[in-house]
Amino acid sequence: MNLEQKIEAVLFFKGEPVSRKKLGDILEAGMMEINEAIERLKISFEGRGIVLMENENELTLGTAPELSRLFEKMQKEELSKDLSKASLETLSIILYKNGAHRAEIDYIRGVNSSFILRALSVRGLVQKEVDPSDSRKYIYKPTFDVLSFLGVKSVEELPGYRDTIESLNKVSENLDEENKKSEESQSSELEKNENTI
Amino acid sequence: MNLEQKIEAVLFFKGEPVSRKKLGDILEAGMMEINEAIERLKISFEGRGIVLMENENELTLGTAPELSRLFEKMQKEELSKDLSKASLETLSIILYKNGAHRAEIDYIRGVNSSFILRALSVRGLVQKEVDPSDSRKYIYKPTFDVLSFLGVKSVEELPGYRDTIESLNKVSENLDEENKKSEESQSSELEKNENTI
Amino acid sequence: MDTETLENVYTVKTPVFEGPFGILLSMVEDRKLFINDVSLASVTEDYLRYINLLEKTNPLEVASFMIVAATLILIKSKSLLPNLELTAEEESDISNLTDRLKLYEMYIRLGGEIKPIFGKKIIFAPLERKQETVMFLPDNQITKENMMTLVSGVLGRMPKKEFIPEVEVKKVISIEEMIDNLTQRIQTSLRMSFKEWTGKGATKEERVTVIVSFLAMLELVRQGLLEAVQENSFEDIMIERQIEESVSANI
Repeated sequence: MNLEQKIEAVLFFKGEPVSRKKLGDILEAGMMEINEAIERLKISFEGRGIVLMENENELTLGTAPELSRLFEKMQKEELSKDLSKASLETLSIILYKNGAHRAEIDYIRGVNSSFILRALSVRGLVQKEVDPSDSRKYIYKPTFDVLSFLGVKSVEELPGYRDTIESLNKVSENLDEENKKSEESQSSELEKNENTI
Repeated sequence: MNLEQKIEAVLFFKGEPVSRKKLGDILEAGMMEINEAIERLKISFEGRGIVLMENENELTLGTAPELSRLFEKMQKEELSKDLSKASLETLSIILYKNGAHRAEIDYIRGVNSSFILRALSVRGLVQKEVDPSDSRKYIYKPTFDVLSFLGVKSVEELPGYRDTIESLNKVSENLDEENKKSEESQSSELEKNENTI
Repeated sequence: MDTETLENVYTVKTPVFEGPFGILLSMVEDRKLFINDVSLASVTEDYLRYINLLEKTNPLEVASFMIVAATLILIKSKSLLPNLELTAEEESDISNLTDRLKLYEMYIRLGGEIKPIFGKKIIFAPLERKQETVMFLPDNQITKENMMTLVSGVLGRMPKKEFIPEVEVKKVISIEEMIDNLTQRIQTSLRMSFKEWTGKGATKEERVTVIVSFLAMLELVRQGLLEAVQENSFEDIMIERQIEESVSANI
């Protein structure tokens, strides 16, 4: 039995997201081997009824999005499918940036986003995590659930993802530069936002 | 999407043995079609980590027997791990409420609790039941075992019960109210949309 | 605990509220314009009128609109007084606002792409598997005391009802008030200095006053009641009452 078969089996057995690192631990394989096997596994999942989803460093299996109607009928719980304007804005920031700090979200939207972020967390569409690059900060990330609701296997499959990322980065870089120039006034504004929560 | 992909997805989604007849009903296909698709599916499952098993006309997906030792070990480790703070917190809400909906737990904790609830029920600490007052909903209840482990005959004997249950009930009321409000605003929005069409 | 306090404590408010960017953007879009200095100058008055309205209905929110208003006034004044030279900081405020609006607009557009596909083709996780034998596997952390501490902890962390930030209530200055003030004072002294009238703009509060005054002045210029003259850049702006063409020319 080769590594990608084993990975497939582990994902099936667990039935919930498993990180690449955990796969390495369970299957006693190095990260490089795991990563290579996952790439091969992705290809072998093309055109099947089960899909392989990926979010950050985690993987999980799900049903093909084309069969949504069928499984919606088969599962009992009601799904809430509406998103307010504020939710959409906030979600699109978190999705297309693939994770954002609250300060960034507030800055882009020009308003305090704490309520909307809580509502999205309760719905399981975003999750708050400690920022791996700065442990004093929290980062809001897309969840598997939000990708599932959108019927995409990873953020890269979001509509217009590749085209948008470039133009988004360009504007963001411009802003970063400008902000560096007037950092003082900026930081005081952010502080003020933080205090009003 | 072809029939064998659909069968694969149904078997994966259900996670339990499904008869050929039931597959035909779910997928609105004749027995002949189903049988043919299953034959093709069997071939496509060769050399994979997930295996298609058949027992007396019932089909199910599983993992290769040579991996069973690995999964046993994995499960043992999982179950002997200490409970996380998030798990204990969730358990405390379920205990004091003597049964709670997932929506209530999510609302109180501010995050989605589905994986935690699953872990708690695997360890026999809570059990999922159909809500007697609303059959579309599930309610998570503390098990008898956990109550006797705590040395109480009923949840009323838990310390600070009266104050806590009062707060918890208030929270549930607020949640109901919010849901009603958002429903109203949605339906009024819908009306508005209809008017403008 | 009485019910009154409970109600205040355990409410998660989700106010439906459009922020300054949303308002500004919808104004630009209503006119089918792109985001740039010209379009922003053309919606400045609408935006200020909106603040005026907001001041009456929702005074707490006005403060967050004022920073954007200040920049809009810069843009507007530049368009009204082409010889007005802006400082580097002011220039960067303007490009910062236009860039932020562009970025915000991009995310709104992306939100628009997400909306129609959300919940349409859902990828489902498998149903929970039925467990044949449930073992009871407790943990030493499950004690009565721990359970009580945890449940009160999580209840305590729920968001509290918002308290009114007093500081922000105070500093809001009504635009109408300023216009009235300006008109009145212009009648007593025909010619006055802008700086003299508004203060030096050293503290934050004073700067807000300068902005609002400046806006009021521009409004009067637009209405033809005043004439603003700035002879050289960075110099004081002279405000004159526009009585008749011939009279003002003689001053």
